[in-house]
Order: sequence, then structure tokens, then C-alpha cells
Amino acid sequence: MPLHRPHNTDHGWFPMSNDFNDEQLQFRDVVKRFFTDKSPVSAVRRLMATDAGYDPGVWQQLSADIGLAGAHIPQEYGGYGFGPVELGIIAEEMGRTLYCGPFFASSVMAGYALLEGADEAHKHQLLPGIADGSTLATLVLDNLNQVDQAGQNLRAERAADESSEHWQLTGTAGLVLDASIASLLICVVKTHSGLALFRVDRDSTQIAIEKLEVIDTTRKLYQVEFKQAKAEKIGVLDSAAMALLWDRMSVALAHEMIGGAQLMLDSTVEYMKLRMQFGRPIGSFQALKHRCADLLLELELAKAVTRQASYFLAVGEGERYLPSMAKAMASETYMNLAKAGVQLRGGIGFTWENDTHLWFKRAKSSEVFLGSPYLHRERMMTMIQESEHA
Amino acid sequence: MPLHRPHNTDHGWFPMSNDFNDEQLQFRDVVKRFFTDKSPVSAVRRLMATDAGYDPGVWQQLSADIGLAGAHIPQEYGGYGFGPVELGIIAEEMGRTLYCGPFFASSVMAGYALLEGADEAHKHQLLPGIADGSTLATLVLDNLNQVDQAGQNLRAERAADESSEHWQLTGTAGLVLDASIASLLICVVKTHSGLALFRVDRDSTQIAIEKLEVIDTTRKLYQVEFKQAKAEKIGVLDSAAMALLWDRMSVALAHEMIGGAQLMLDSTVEYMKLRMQFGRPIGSFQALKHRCADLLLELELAKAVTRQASYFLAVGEGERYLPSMAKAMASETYMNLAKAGVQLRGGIGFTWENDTHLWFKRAKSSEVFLGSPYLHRERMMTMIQESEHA
Amino acid sequence: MRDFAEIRVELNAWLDQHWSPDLSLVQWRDCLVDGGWAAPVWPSEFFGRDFSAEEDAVVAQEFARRGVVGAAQSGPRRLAAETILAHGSEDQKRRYLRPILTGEHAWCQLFSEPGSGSDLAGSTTRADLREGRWVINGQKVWTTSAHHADFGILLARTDWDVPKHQGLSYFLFNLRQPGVEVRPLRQMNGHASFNEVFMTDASVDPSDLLEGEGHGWRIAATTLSIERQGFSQTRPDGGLKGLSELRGRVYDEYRAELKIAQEPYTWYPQRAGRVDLALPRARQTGAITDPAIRQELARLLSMKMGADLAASSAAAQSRAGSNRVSPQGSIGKLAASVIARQAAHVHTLIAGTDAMLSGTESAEGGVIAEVLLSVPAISIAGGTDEIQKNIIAERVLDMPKEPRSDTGPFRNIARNATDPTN
Amino acid sequence: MRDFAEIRVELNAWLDQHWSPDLSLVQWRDCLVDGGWAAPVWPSEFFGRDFSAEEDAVVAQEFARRGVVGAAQSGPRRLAAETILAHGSEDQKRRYLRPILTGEHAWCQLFSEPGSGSDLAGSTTRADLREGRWVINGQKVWTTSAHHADFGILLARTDWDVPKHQGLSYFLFNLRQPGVEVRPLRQMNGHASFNEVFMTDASVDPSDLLEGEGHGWRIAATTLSIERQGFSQTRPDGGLKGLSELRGRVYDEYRAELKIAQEPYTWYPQRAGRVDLALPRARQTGAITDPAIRQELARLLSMKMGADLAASSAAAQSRAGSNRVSPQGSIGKLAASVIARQAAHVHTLIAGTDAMLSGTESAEGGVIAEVLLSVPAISIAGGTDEIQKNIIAERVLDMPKEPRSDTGPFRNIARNATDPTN
Repeated sequence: MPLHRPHNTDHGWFPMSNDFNDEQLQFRDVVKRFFTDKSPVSAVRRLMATDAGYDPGVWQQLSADIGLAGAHIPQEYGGYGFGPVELGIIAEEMGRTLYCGPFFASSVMAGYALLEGADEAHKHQLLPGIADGSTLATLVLDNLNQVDQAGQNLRAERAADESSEHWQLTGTAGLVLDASIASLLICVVKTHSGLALFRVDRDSTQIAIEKLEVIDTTRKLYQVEFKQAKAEKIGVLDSAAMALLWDRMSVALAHEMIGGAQLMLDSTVEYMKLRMQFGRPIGSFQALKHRCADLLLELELAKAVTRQASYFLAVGEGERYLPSMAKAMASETYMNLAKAGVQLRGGIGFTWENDTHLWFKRAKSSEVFLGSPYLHRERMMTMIQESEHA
Repeated sequence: MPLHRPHNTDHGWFPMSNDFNDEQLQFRDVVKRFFTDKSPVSAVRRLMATDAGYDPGVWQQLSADIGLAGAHIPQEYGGYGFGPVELGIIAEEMGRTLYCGPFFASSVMAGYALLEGADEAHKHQLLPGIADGSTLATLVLDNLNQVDQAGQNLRAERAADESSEHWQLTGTAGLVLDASIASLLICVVKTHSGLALFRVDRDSTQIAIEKLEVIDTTRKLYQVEFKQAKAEKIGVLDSAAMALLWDRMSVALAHEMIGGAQLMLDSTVEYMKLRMQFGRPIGSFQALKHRCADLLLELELAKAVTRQASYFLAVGEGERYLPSMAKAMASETYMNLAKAGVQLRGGIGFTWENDTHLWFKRAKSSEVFLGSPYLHRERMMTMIQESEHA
Repeated sequence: MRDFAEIRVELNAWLDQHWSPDLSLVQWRDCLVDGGWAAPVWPSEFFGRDFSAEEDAVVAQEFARRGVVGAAQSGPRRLAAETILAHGSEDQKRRYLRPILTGEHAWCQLFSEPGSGSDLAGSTTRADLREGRWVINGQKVWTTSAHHADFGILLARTDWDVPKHQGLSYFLFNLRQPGVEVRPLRQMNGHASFNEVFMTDASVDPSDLLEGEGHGWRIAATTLSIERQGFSQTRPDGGLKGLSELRGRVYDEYRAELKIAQEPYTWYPQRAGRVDLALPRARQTGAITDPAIRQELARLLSMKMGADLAASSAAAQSRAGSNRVSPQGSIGKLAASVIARQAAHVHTLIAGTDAMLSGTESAEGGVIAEVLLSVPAISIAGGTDEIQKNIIAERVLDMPKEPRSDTGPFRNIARNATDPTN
Repeated sequence: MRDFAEIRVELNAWLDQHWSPDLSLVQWRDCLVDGGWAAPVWPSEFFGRDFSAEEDAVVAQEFARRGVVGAAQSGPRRLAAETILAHGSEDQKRRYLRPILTGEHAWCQLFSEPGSGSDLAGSTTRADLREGRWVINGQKVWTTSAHHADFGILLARTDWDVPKHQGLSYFLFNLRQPGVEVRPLRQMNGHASFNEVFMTDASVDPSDLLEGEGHGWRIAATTLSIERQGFSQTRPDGGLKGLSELRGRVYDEYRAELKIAQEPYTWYPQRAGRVDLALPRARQTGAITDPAIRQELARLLSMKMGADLAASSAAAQSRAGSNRVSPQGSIGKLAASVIARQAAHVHTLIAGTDAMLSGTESAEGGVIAEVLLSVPAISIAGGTDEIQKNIIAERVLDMPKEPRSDTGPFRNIARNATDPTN
């Protein structure tokens, strides 16, 4: 087992701080080194042009050799039992390097869905493969625009044999991440008794997968059509579990965005120190300096809230709207930094050859993925009102 | 008659232009000179500390000598028959100099209310006094936060003598402009058959006027309590007339704000050219220059829309949401310029002794007077949707 | 001043005699140049008739009315022509103007460089006089249609020991020679509307230097002012209504010419944010009922209304010959940036999660996605927002300039390490 | 290192013997100074005990626990004391430190001038040596509590022929003399929390010059860094829980002292925007159900949460002795500005037309109106937003400085025409 196991397997934060302890800093160094080595921009550009969109060799190293795929999955299900804080560290480094691979779909989305919704037997059956990276899974969760309407595009009917847990799924789900490489589809479906989790095997002939054209080709999206597809019911998601699943995914994504945003700020400032116009580095022009200072402030605030949101998920203490607050803030700071990354480079920043647009597109896509900032702010206010009435 | 009467007594714009023709430019020069002379900051500071809040001598000159009080009132009612464009010119100059006087309450608000709602006989009876400045009137229009609920705080009951037009008003209206100096109160009241206009004489013993503490002491506001006050019904305001009244007042206020905003920009830029820090005029610092450029842009856009809104009111051509668009834009640009006026002067801009705060307070007050930018944008979108369904 | 009616009579008589849609494009334009109708505003010594702008408009009207193809207009060729007219020698005018009018020569503009974007006068492409010829080394960028161009108007440094603006010279540069490599430059939105041009020991005959050594910046200012007047803009129909329906060889060849000229500009409406689609999209999706989105939509429509009104007022003033300083150029450009960004924001709000998608299956057949990826260009191309704000602050608001760091001999000015010659 | 328990034992024994609420404030503090408990962190030669910060905290704890009044703390007197401790001569320390601790002398800070706000080193108050005394002419501004002050720490120019930072000197200035006029400075929100101080041929004995001519800027940097550490902040209860309930002469006099010290700061919470009132106001008014206002409210709460978390994290790091560069000072100050502006925006949205009103009858008894008129100060006082952004860009992001225009002899630097001496 390559990773140092933390003493506290749930979380490792010292209360009320947004920063990392020594073990977490060590962990971050390992993760940073890995993605810096394994996900250089040249690899991102190569993979974004492929259909699969990932490098199985790197995935093997990531999941088996250093054990990231199961980092946040409890040990009893074959994972390493780290918490949301360490997952945040991983996501930040992936976001920084635009890592292309099935981590978010399989480990984060499908993994958390099983943890929150699957019954114990299916957790034991399915999570170990996800945790060691041998199973690539994804989550079918429609509609991402309004999660309170999740699962309504799919219809589940019991198979002829009423006694079994075998069902048939029908309907079309849009925006399914990495569906073409996933062998296991975890589907959220609205049933008469509420939301339920189903598993469908990717190689079923009763599903049709269509690749979608996307703005950010480092994140592959598919439409999946289910035609009375054979499905197994593996658990239920009550509304608290659904909310928590959404929280967990949103915070992981927020961390990914914080990593990307930090890279945009750092690389843009570095460029501005070197780029000369009018006999001065452009980084010496006051209007541009002030813009960078404003962006730094925005990033620092988003970072503080995002890390606190992980802490909240780890220990369950704090304001329960922190995940949505983090998603909204991280989305906006990433997008603003990406826009500035293009603008402050001038024409070169708008070229394909320059790398800035790769982060810009990831920022644009992440802005709305799992719900726009607007939606998350609205959700946050609803929680504040609910807590008032409670 | 001191004012040159325009050839076209309705309006004088050349279509699709935001600028003035030669006669309007001449008119503006006269008006500008008047307010520059008669409303210096020393006078504003003196008047804002008084209860009456205006200088009767200057009002006499303004209304009788150069005829501004009735500029926009048709000739048949004793006015000069200019249009909204000339009224806009007057309002811009008043806004520029923070003129303190009953013009807005009497000529604009009460004058337009009578024009839109009074029956012919009462127009002939009441408007000439307003037009020549001998009558000071004001408009009682509650609730200014939601004009679709206008008039609901007052109750009108027919006096014992059922056949007459004599009524009794009861209720309390907040935010009545210049009520203490007005001899004539024009009241908008919701009756069972819709909105109606009533007149109440200020010297009635059945009303009680209480001065309100306000942010902007150049604009005196009162709460007026009616206790079965004797009132005469003088007309009705159908919903189209009420909307038009609101439009006309809003556009006049937008012009006033544009004038104030322009003064803020000009005076702030002048200050920045003179003020030295670090061996340079602060106006040479790029971040500050860029802020001024952004503000200029915002002001130019608001000015273009405000002038077009007057043109729309003058000729009835164009998008009918222009008045609300203008009010929202002028409000925001004025407030932004006033904030910048303080900030770019540094500490001195925050002192009482410096004049900037006078415009800041007018901007803050005007921002929400007759409806906040938020409210006017919402109204504008409602009109767009209505026009779509029409 | 000639009578407009006389002009119409003379022109129509001439057209009756010479115009035929069956000619080749070059044949027809040769005839047009010989007849003096290709550029009537130009001086009579050089293919023109000394016409005023109003008279020229009458000619254009008649061409449009009769469906007659005019002289070649598209792309930067008119920038070259007007600059040569203003600054060229007799010999240069004779050699270059005619094939510009006939369309035989396409031109491009070789000004911007990787190392000098906002700071155009910091150009480091070098021109050295060796054995009687100017030898050019350097790289230009953001060159529209260079791969179709025969010639370029080229700004290059001939003196490194004088202040930056004084060491530049202006050349008429033949791109069809060894040592010139033109590469397409792909943008983040997938289009490749521009080129990079690499010059390695390319050469220019001394007779193709405009005016003389060191006058480059002054002449470039002429070119840029012509550009700002919109001379490089091409209307999609090339000025002929229903062009796509017209039959004849000259039309076929004209359509082909226009198609090449317009190809780089297909994404420009998206770059401006497609404000026109905001309301329809809000209605389609139901977003128009959302109070928070309504606010942002109203802001967008307000800014756009303001900018359109201000622009039409400025245009009216300009037509009326008003000499007041018009802040319109830079203000309009800055307004376009602000509006485009707000439009992208509104389109994102409306799209929600669907803003992740692109391609023909996505919103408006991919147009919305192209908006989201093209808007960043509008605040850069043709002078960044930052440069526009400098101009507005200094020229409209009369605010003082910053202290300069680029005075003295160019050789000593700090510049980009990647510049070829340091 | 002493044992904390030992300290407690010794202190309590001493207090049992000396402390009485019936003493006058000065009597008690005289006793406190003599006993060495007024400022235990100070050196033992100067009224202290060479205590560490942790040991000092133990003493403060005991004082608080027993309800014992400590040495005078409030206002800028501690800035003066710490600066004198760091830079004063033996004689200066002997003369000035004791009455600061006893509260007999109140101090103020005479740094800012009408002509030098952001550019503090551009001070033009002059100090000229005439007949053996320094003669002071000039004007200071933004002086908190000058009308209560006996002395001021004064920055003045003694040499006009050296670069600006080198010509300043630092004086301990007696305000109780002819030639000193203190005027209240009213602000736009109606409060008068500051003073202007006019000095006309006022004088300073050479023994009250700190260190020597030309060292003023360096010493001022010490003062400013102490200020940034929060030494000039006073807690409303002066460190004593339930102070208002405590009975005895020493408490009466202490409350009076605190009241004077705190008077200038009553509007500071409003300056920060009163974020705490946003949600309650939104609930009261029903604005919380408005989707567009909810968005703005959520933005406000998000920024505030981020700033609070970042601040507590920075404080934790600072307690943990982390030496990492903390961007907290300027970032926190800038965050406070941004938050206050958004708060004013939200309060205006919630109030609607009622935002025109002020006074006790208006929202929250006039607090909301005071917010709207006070928020503009937060982005100016204590270093403008612009200065904070310069600092963040240069010190946190390590971006290059702008070219300077204020090098060389101060006499030659362009400065404000209103400055007294040009």
C-alpha cells in the first residue's frame, strides 16, 4: 500500500483552519508530483483528441500504484479511508494539471453514489473494483440542471419475475460523464417510492451511447439511451442522501476548480512578469496589477470556503450550505481567472497553440457542471431559510 | 414671455439622435447659466439646512422670469408647451447644480399628474398656477416601492352630500416630497372604480404633516396623515395614464441624475489632474484612469438611453420600456460615479467640508426614488413580455 | 461641383456600352479602370475623377441599382491602396494601384508581431540594406488572409539607434518569394482566421520603400486611421443586393472573391455575443420567467440599447460634419467588449448545464457554444480593452499620461527575450 | 522561563496588598507602575519585567479575573509608547513612558497631511532649527482624538534637498502650546471622529527629536507596523467583563477614559456594512423570498464567510508561528471593502424606496442609513483600496513596481500646489 495512512482515518483537519497538517502536506506533495509528471499539457492535448480520453497506463499507476482511485473510499470497501480533505487535495492537483481520466466519473460520482445509496451487499460487491481502479464506473444522474428533478427522465419497471430485484430501465439521460469507457453504470431513477439506485452493465445491448460534442474535450460527455435495459436495483437514495451526494460531488468539483484557478493565476502572473511592452514588463502596469490583486482576493475567499466545505463534510460540523457556497464561489473565481488568463496574455492567449484555452474551457464547463453558481446560491438560501424554520 | 418658443411645440428632436438641435442648445445655455448663478454650492448648503428648503426669490425668477416651472406644460394650461426633451435639459442642469426647490414636486410630479389624470376643467383651474410658479403643489403617491399598489394606503369616502364631488380622505402616505411648502396636494387614491385623483388643500386642519429624517437633505420628504380630510375628486387615472405618469416622472428624474453624474465625473477628473501623490498627478495612475474610462462608458450609455426615453415620450415612437431602462441606468451610473467621486478624492472626499457628499447623497436618494433600478428592470422585462404576447 | 444627375447620365451611358455579366472579373474591371469608374474619388492622374464622397456615393448607388460589379474592395487591399495614394511615389502608384482595383493583387497587413501587440511601434522585424536590397527578417502575426495575399504592407525596423517611433520604415512587400512562409494560426474557438508570416532573408527592392527610411510610423498612422474608418470591412453581399441570385461569369468570380475575403469573419457575430439571441433563447427555455435572469437580461438589453443609440448619434454627428471630439471609436469598442461579456454571462445563465455542449446538436446549432468561446477575442483584437481605456482616459477625459519607459534609442529599451534581435 | 503559577502567586499577593477600587485612576496606576505590573513585557529598566507575550497574557488574565484596571491602553498612546521604547533615548523613555502608562498623558498620531494621504512619505510639514529649537509649521489631518491629546508623534521634514524618505524626522510634540490649533473634522456621515491640527511656529525642544535628523521614515515604519498589529484598538469593555456594573472610583474614572477613547469608533461597524443585519432585514421585510435579492444576499454571505475563514486561518498560522508570507493584512483590508460595498448594495435592495430615510424612525433606528453613508470610508481609511492592491500585487504576487516619479531631492518633486512650502 503506497500511501501513508493517516492516523485519523476520517479526516485530518485541525478545527477551524483552512490549511493542511503535515501529513496532508506530504500527501499533497506526492499527489502534486504524480500529476505534474503524468499529466503534462502534452498528454492533455493528446488525450483530449482521443475517444477514450485517458491513458490506461497512467490510470493503472494512479489507482493501483499510489492508490488514489480509492483514497476517499472506506477501508471496509477496499479503499484507503481518507476523507473529503484528502480527496480535495487530489482534486486540486487534477484541476491544476487538467488530468484526463475516469477519476471524477468513477471514483467521485459513482463511488459516492454507492456509498450514499447502495445497500451494504452492493457496496461490498462494487466499491472494491472502483477503489482499486479495475472497474470503471459512472453515474447516470439526470437532470443536472435541477437536481430536485433528478431521475425523472428514466423509468424503471420490474421485470416479469416480480420477486427478483431485476428491473428494466427505459429513457434517455444526457450529460453522462465517461460513459464510453465505463463498464458499470450507476443510475439514479425516480420510482414511485422515491429515488433508487440501479446498476446497468455497459455492455448491455439494450443501451445506446452517443458521444456529445462539448466545449471542454478533456471531459467526455455522452447521452445514454436505455431501451428496457436490464437493471439491478442496488439501493435507495432518500432526500438527505441525495443532498449529501450532491454536496460531496460539488465540493470535489470545487476543489478541482480551485486547483485550476490557482494555476491560471500563477501562470498568468508569471507571463506578465516576462512579457515586455512599452519598455516595461506588462506586470508593472497598475491597472493589470490591480486586476490580479482583485482576482487573488476572489480566489482566496473561494479557497477558504471550499476547504471549509471539505472540513464540514469530513466532520459534519458547520453550516450545511458550505458545499453549495463553495461550488458557486469556485465556479466564478475559476471562470474569472480563466477570462483574465486569456485577456492578460493578449492575442497569444486566444490561440489554440497557447495552453490557456484548455483551462478556460475546463472552467466554462465546470462552471455549470453539477449546477451553475446561480443554482447553488439559490440552494444555499433555501437551506438558510429551512434552518430558520427548523 | 422670456423663453424662446420652439417652432415645434411638442418636441424638437431630429429622429434617432441623442443630441440637441441648435435651439435646444441655446435653451440649455440659458438654463445652465441660470442654475450656475442661482444654485451655487453655497446656496445648496444653506437651503438644505432650512426647513423650507428653497429660496422663494430664486423660485420667482425661475418660474416667472425665465418660465421654467411651466416649460413642459401645454400652452392651453398656461405653460410654454415645450416637451420632455426640454424638461430633460432643465432637469439635467438642476441635477448638475443640486438645485433646491419645489420644481420636481410641483411642476413635474403634480403637473404631470394633473395632465395625465385631471379632467379638463381642473386642468384649466389648477395648471396655470403651477405653470407660473404661484401655486406650489405636490403629489401624494403611495407606495413608491410598488407602484402597482399605488393609492392603497388612502381611503376615499364620499361626503354626506352624495351628489357632490366632495370626498373625505383618510390614511397615511409616506415619502411626500416638499409637502410643507405645497399649498396644493394632488393625491392618487385607489377607489372601487380604480385610481382617482383628488385635491386636498394643504391648510386643511384635517391633515398632519411630519417631516422625515432623510439621507439627502436637499430633497425634503414628509409623511402626511389624512384624517377625513376634505377632498375634491378631480379626475381618474386609468392604468395607461398611471404608467405614463410614472414614465414621465422617471425620465425627468433620470435626466436629473445624468446631470449630477456628469458633474461628478467632470469634477472628479479635474481633481485627479491637480492632486499630486508620489510626484505625479493621481490622474496619471493607470488603474485610476481605467476606472474613469469605465465610468465614462457607463455614463454615455445611460445618457443615450435617457435622452432617447425623452424622445420617446415626446413623439411616442420607440420601445415603451425606454423610461424604465433610463431610470435604472441613470440610477446606477450616478451612484457609481458618486462612489468614485468619494473614493478617488481619498479622505478629503469623505469630509463634510468637501462638496462631494452632497451629490453622493442625492445619488443615493435618487437611486431608489420612484423605484429602484431593480424594480425598473423588472418592469422593463414585463413590458417586453407583454409586447411579445400582444 | 458636378450635378448628380449629370453623373448618372454619363455613367449609365458608359455602362450601357461596356457592362456585361459575361466578362471575366478581371476583364470587366480592366475596362472599369480604363473608363475611370473604378475609383472615382481618386485623383484623375490615378484612375479616378476627383469626385467628392457624395458624388462617389451616387456612382455606388447606380452600380448597386444596376447590379454592376465594382472595383475590388475586400480585405486589406484598400488599406494598401489608400496608403499608397497618400504616401507613394508616382512610380509606386503606377505599379500598384491598378492591380488592386482589378483584384489581380490581393494584399495583407504586416504590422503586428508576437513581441509587439499593444505596442505596435515596438516592432522588431528588421530590414537591413545589403548589396542594394532591403533584407527582411522577422515574424508577423494576426495577418488576415495572408495565405491568399500577393503583397503586404510591411512595417520593419531600419534603425535601432534612434527612438522607437523613428526607426521604422514602411515597405511594399512581395509575399511570393522564397524566404516567406505563411502558416495558419488556429484560435481557441477552432477557427483559423489569421496567419503567421515568417520572413527569413526575404528581400525588398529599394523602390518599394514608401517615402524613405524612418517614416514608417507616420505612414502606419495613416493606414490605421483608414482602418478605423472601416475601409477593411466588407459587406457580405459585396454591395449587390441578391448577389447570390445573379447569373453570369463576372458574378461567379465575384462571389468566389467575396467568399475568400469573408471566410475569416464568419465567427465575428459570435465574438460580439449574439445579443440578438438572448431574448429568443430566454423565451424558448422559459428562463425569461426567472427574476434573477430577467435582471441580467435587462442589463444586457440596456447596455446594448445605449451603445446602439450612442453609435447612431455619433454617426449622425459625423454625417453632419460636427467637429466635436467624438469619443465614439474607443468608447464603442469598449462598449462592445462589455456587452459581449454580459451576453456570454446571460447565455450561460440561460443554458445552465447545457452550456457544456457544443456542435450542431447544442443550443442554436452550436452558435451559443461558439459565443462562449469567441467572446474573449473582442476585448483583445483591434486594440485591447486596456489600450482603449488608456485612449479614453487620455484623449476624451484629458487625463495625464503615465511616465514612459521606452524613450531613447530603441536598442536600449527593455523588450521581449523572444524577439529575434536583441 | 518563569513558571506561570509563580507569576500568578506573586501578582495576586501584590494585588491583595495594593489593589483597591476606591483609589483614583492615577493613584492606582502610579502604584501599578511602581510595582512593575503596568507593562510586564517591557524591559525591567523601564517599568517592566522582561516578560514574554505568554507571561504577559497570564498577568492580563489575572487582572481580568479579579476585575483589576490595568495601565492606560486606549488610542494611540501605546503606539507612542512602543515607538519610544524602540527608538527613544534613555532620557526620552524616562520622561514619557510613565505618564503614558498612568494615563496622565494622552497622545495622538500626527502623520497624515492634506497633501500626503496615500503618499505618507511626501509629508511637507516643516521643522526648521532656529535658535536652538525646532520650529514646526504645517497641517496634519485624520488625527483621532487630537482634541484630548497632550502630545503627538509627529513626522516633519527637516531636509528638502535629499530624497523624500531621507528628509523626514520624528518628533515627540507637545500639543499644549501656542501655535497649535486643533479643529474637529466632520465627515459626510455626520460624525466628527477626527481632527485637523494646524501648527504655526510651534516649537519642539531638540531633546524631543527621536534618534536624529533624517530617521523619521524608518521610525514611522515601526509605528505603522505596531498599528497594523492592532495596538491602537481598544475593546469596548477595556478588557473587563461587566465593567459597567463595577462600583468604585477607579472604575468610574476608567469608564470615562474609555468613553472618550471609543467615541470616534461608534460608526465603525456601520462602515463595515453591518453584514449581520442583512439576513434579519431580509426576513423582516420579506425580501428573502425575492430570487434576485437572494442571489445578492448569497454573494454577500459567501464573501463574508470566505473572509472570516481566511482571517481565522491566518490567525491560526500566525499563532502557530508559521513564517510563510501571509497575504492577510492587505487582502483582509481589501476583502472588508468589497464586503462592505456588497452589504450596502444588499441593504439598499432590501430597503427599496425607504433607503431615502435616515434617523431613528428609519430602518434599524437609522443604522441602515448610517451604513449607506459610512461604507465609502472603509476603502479609504488606513490605506486606500488602491494602495492595498499595489501591496498585494507587489508583495504577494511579486509583480514588478511601476517606474517612480518621486526620486531625487524632495525639493524637485512635483507636489500639491496647496502644500505650504514649495
